[in-house]
Amino acid sequence: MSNETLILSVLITLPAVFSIISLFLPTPRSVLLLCASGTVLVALAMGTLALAVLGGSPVFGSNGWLRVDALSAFHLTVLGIVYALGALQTPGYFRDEIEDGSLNLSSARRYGALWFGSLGAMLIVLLSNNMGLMWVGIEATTLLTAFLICVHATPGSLEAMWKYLLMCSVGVALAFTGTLLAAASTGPSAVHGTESLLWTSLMANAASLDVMLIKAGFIFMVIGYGTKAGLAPMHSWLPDAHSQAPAPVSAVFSGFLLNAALYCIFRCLPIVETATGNTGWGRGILVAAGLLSILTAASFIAVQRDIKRMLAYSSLEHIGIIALGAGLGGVAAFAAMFHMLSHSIGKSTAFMCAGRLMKAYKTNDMRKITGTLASSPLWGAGFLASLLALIGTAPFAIFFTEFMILRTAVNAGDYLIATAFLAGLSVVFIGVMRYAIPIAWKPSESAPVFPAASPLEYLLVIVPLSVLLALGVWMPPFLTRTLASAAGLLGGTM
Amino acid sequence: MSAEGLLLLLSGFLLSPLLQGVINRTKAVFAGRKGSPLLQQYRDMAKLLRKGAVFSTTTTGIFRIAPSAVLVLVAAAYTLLAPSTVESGWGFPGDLILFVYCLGLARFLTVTAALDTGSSFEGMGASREVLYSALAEPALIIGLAVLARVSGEMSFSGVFHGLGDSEWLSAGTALAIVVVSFLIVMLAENSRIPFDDPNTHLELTMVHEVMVLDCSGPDFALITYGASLKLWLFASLMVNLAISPLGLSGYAQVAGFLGGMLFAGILVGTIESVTARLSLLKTPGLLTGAGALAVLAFILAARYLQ
Amino acid sequence: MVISLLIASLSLFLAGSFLLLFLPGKYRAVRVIGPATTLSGSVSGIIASVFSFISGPVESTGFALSTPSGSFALGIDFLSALFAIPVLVISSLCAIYGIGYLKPFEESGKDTARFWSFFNLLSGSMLLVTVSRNALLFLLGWEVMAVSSFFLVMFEAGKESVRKAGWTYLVATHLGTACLLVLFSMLSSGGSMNFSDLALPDGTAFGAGVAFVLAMTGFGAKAGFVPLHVWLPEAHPSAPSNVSAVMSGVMIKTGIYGILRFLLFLGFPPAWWGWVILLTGILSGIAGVLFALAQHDIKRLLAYSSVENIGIIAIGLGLGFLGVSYRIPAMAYLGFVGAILHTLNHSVFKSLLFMGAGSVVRETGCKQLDRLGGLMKRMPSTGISFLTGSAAISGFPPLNGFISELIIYLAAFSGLTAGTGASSSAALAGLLAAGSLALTGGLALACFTRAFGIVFLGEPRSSCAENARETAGSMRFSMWFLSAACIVLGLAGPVLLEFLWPAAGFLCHGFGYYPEGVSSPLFKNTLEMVTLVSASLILGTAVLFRAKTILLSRRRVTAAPTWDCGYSSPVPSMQYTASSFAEPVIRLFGKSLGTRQSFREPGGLFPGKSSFSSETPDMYREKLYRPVFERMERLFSSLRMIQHGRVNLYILYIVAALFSLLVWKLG
Amino acid sequence: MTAYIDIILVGLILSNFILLGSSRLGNCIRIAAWQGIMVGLLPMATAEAGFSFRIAALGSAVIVLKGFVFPKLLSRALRESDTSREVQPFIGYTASLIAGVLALSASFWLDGRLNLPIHSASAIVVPVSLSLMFTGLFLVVARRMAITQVIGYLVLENGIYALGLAIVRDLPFLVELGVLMDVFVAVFVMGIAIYRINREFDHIDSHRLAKLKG
Repeated sequence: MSNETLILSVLITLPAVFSIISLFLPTPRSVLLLCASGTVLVALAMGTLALAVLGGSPVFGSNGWLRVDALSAFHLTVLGIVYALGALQTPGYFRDEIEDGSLNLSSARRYGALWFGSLGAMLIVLLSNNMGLMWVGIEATTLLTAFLICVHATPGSLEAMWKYLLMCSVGVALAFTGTLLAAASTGPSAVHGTESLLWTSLMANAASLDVMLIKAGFIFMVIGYGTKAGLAPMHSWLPDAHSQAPAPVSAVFSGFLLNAALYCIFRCLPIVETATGNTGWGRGILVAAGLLSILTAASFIAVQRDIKRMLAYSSLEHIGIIALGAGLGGVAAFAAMFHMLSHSIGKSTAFMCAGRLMKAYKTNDMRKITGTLASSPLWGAGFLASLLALIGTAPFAIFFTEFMILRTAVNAGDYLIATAFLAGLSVVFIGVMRYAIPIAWKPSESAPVFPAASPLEYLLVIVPLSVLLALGVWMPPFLTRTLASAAGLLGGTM
Repeated sequence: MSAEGLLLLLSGFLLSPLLQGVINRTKAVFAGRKGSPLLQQYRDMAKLLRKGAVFSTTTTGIFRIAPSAVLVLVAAAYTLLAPSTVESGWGFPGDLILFVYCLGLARFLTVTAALDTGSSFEGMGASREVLYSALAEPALIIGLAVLARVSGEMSFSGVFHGLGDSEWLSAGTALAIVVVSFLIVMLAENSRIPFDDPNTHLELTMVHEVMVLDCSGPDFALITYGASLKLWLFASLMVNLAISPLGLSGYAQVAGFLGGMLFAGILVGTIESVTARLSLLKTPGLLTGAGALAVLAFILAARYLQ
Repeated sequence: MVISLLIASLSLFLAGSFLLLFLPGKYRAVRVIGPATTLSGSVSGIIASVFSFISGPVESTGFALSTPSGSFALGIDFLSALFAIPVLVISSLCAIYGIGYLKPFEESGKDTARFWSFFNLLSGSMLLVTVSRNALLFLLGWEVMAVSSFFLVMFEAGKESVRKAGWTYLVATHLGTACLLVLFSMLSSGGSMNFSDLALPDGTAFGAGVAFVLAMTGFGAKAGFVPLHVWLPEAHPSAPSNVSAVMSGVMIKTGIYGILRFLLFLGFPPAWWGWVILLTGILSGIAGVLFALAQHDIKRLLAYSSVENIGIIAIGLGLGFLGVSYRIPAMAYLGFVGAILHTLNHSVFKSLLFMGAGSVVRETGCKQLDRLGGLMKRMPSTGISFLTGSAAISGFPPLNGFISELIIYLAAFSGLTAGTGASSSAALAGLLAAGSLALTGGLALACFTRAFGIVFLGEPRSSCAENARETAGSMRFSMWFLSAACIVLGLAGPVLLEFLWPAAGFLCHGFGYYPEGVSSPLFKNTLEMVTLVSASLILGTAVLFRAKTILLSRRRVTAAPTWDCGYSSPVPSMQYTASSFAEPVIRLFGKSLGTRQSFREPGGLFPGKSSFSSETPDMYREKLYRPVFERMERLFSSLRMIQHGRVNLYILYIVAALFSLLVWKLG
Repeated sequence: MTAYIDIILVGLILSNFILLGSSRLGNCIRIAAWQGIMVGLLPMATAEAGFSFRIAALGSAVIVLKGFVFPKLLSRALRESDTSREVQPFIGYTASLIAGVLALSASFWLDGRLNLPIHSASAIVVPVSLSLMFTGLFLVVARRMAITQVIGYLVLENGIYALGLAIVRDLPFLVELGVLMDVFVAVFVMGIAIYRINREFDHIDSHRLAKLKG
């Protein structure tokens, strides 16, 4: 058994182990510390695996049920980054809550267990070569994250959890139907038994699948997983859940939960495309969903008052952009991957800073959070910079990814798509800056108190943002290769 | 430069105060008065040159330099124009524009000097002056543009030598209209009736005179001289254009020109006697009319060359 | 050699601004490092540009950017150098000016380090814009330029007005960039984004037309063409004055550069392009100067006058394009030369004027014309510089403004006198250009006699003007420098024409127009004569003035209060005010300006208090943009209803989406 | 065998209509239980390869869960939360019935489009299962009470389960996975009973869980 396969099995087990451990730790603090250290450890493991895969060929595990190729390796990297960022900020974020006892031992333990649980579930999604297993992973993430939302059982968080659960369970049910149909579509082909659930065999026999069934299956999966990914019009749970969850959880939600669901759709895209003879049948759906998400997000951001809801809608927008890029294919698919990476980094930072601001100002209302640059150079500047990065200001990377997607649309002659895309982006830009300017500069009436930030927290703000800046201008070759090969699996090129 | 050219040039410098005299005499005749002698202007200037000066404590160096500079600028503009009718090589392409802008700078300095005194009356005059200039300048430029269009040249000499019988035959109406708009511009630029009454004594209604209320002695002499030279200059622009169809040359041209100037003086005098001064609110309309006339002339002339 | 100098200059700017971020509050260090960075960066950049004149165009393909088909390709040709040099010179002068200008802020404990950091970033990015040879790199520079200038505008963001201005600016510049994104996408359909490979996919006239409109909108928003100018009168007054000087003086010119540079990729220009540019120019020129005339805030006034001058530049460009389309060599060449030269000149005197306004604001602490006055005696250097600038911007000999306007006039008259082909359209263009230039000039005279006269002449209208003192040395230095430049450039007409002629040739050939008989500059003689006349004007004035002084020296010269027509005790508040000075013009054009006047007339036998006030908000902002934005906001607010909290409805959305997809894709 | 299947299928459809039409929560719970039992019986009826232990285990598991455990939990939750026993529909009962009919026809249409490979004795099993799904979705959308939504979800799930049985050839594994969805149901009941949404909001009227909007 090669050492990649070893890492693979370690990866699957590690989070489970940690989550059990965290149920037996003595103090809340220790749980949170375990969260930080353990997550970083897992992230490192994921990184090594990803590197190994990107260096060589796909890795298989447990008789073909687990498989890591470029696409999943890239998503693994993003997952690692997001969870590491989220976990590292956790101790700092909950520090005062531990002090004032609002985060007691039991809820801390639950938090730790769920944290690692969700991490493990997402790993299952990314590592599985079996559509059924992938679906199980998604269901598991739904359940586990649902309880992460209401670490503090307030009416708001309960309502958010309820909506999240109900909508996503319907979605997951539909996704399951889709998987059924996909499995059934192997009828005419040579695949049989458990084989017909393996992505590899589906991909291999894509040409000989029952077109009608795979189409129907894809539609059900887009709707089902799309609900989880927060594609409009299935997105409605997203702002509620984000606004109620603790900042690190929201960061993970926006940073990766959505991407994980999107990943499932991406997995099926090449299959259905090959089955339908590469006529862009499936891509069309993605493009439509993406555009709808962007426009919806834009119209809500323009009149948003709640800081975290605004960030949530911005996630909706970016998921839409990623879907649009993947749907357009070609350079846009590369851009979509690049965009996913940049968005995850930027959004985690934004949520971290927003969380601190909200704690200090004791409100979510952006009209009451003002003068942050003066009141807290670190969190204020960090928030402003991450917002600028997210709405696509050069030289942050997102500006260029959006440009690439636009360019693909224009060169393909889809001027309508290009216009709608551009309009959405502009509305978002205007809507966000309208609040960002007072948030940053308007002299504040209240006198917010910020706990002294640790050096680690400085790093957590500065490093991701500088990485985004640097990525806008220069990208290390291996990253370019990674993105290219990941996009290649979506039928993308450079 | 040929003798005729020199003659034309000097005529202005020497005779321009006389033009004022002619105008005043005409008005006197209309009014049935005996009127001041024709050379009154010369006497006034001589008297002023002999006097000392009073400077307002508010003023700065600008106020002291302005009169000299204004006179120099008007003189320069006049030099560009005067000999061009007889000297075919005089001037250079585009001297029309330099001509206009020299006068513009003169106005700029007059206005600035007026504001330098800080008196509200002079400010009043200044604000009217700039309004008139803003409207008169386009009219003048468009008129010149018509001439350039018809003659196919863009220098005074080119224009005046280019306007022969054939041009007048084909584009006569246009040119005639230009003459009229130049007349209006002249009245406005020299703040004559109906735009302003040079010998009113009510500061509230004055334009040019009120701007120089605080000037005295030699400065005022320079200003009066500059004013009459400016009047002469605009009149000669109009006259040169008006007599161009006669196709004169050499001394005949000079004679014709002087005759024309005399006629112009009488014309102005007549206008001032028979028309009342317009209210300040109405004058912009008249100037805009001049611009409109020039545009009309262009539209007529545009057919030319087709 | 040249390229490495460019890279050196860019990296100097970048390194400096990065370093400065870490020195908040260390004023002594910042005061040195900030300007030093700008100067060093500019010097190497200027050397590079000058070398490029000798060595001819150079180009390099640098390393690849993170984005596919983007590369760090730098290069410099005549056009780039012509825009790069003013950028660097003005930036360094404004940096020197800034040393003195920022003193009060330092005393009030403001973070000038951030200011200097962004200032250097702005200068560097402007240089990058002019010398980049890859569309993506250009975009990078373009956006950094926008963002850094935005942060500079927000320098005094404690004020509500400044924040509003910053927002307007950001929105405007972003929408402009949006157009550019599409334009560049169209041009780069081939894949590569290096300038050498940019071209339209198919030579259809329609595609070219779309591209042209996009370029005009995208770059026009930066340049400030009416009606895209609305950000300009907001942002420039709000920024610190040396930033306003940079923005008004050189930053908005990058828009002009962009138009010239990118229209070159669109092939031979049809006549309607020229007409669009010309009419835009005429509209901008007249509207700009009228709005300027109606302002009460000196910096707003200057900002609007920038709109006017951009209009004049556009008139020149329009004539140039029409000259190309109608194949009239003189018109084409003179139009382009005039436009470029006016760009150059405007950057000189507009930054001079903003510096003057800046020192007035710094010393008196107020921007309202009607509270100033009598500053000529109190701050003579500023006053004389401002006077020079005002005369220059009104386009009078012997100053530089006249030269460029004269050349544009010559282009117009060449159109007028063109005897062949489409001459009547060319003549119409010439007439419109000449007429509107004259009107603009006349109004500019009104505007700047008002600005200078009310601020610097007469008696102080308030205590703040009363106690004004002359400004800091560094500021005086920059102003003197630029005033001298106004005169020198004004006398150097023939040289400039000679020098800029190849640029016009470059453009004409770029558009695929190779006219005959323009190898040597036309109308050189004219400009020589102009220089001669200007010189003799100065001389003559000097002589006459001297003579007069000698004459007076033997006479009794007395000083007395201004003659007040018999009124017993005049007070400063009785002076003519800016509002009253502009009133006749405003009354004439007020309708088209949307000026609001509130007038309480004195009445009764014993009149009590009476008041008059007039304000002129930007009509385009009020009538054009505000309604659109308000309507959009209403629309979005009503859209929120689709998400009113009921989970049943949300699930209905899911079901609906499922069914519509099934019907759409399987039906 | 076919006879049994058809009986079961018809029973399923009928149960659908009763659910749509009934106004009492208690009834709904009971009907849902019956439906669960019938669905549980399906595999035994449809199995081509006759009766195997695996199928039996699956079927009985389903019957136990859906027929007995969930109904108990639900009715306990109902008892604890002393709210009205009314269903309180957004959409009236008659309209709901019409919608049920439409759903049925829609599923026949879809079946026609898809022409799925049938591995079971009856031809109408696919449309019936589809109609179950649609009815379930309809109930989730059109009913106020959290409990009714859970019931709706149960119906949706029954439909999916039946569909799986119908179309997935020799792949019980996937169908078994489907049972995992029941975990959600359990969670919902927890959500209602343990997390006491009713206590936080003093009602389990999910449409008034609508503080978060926009």
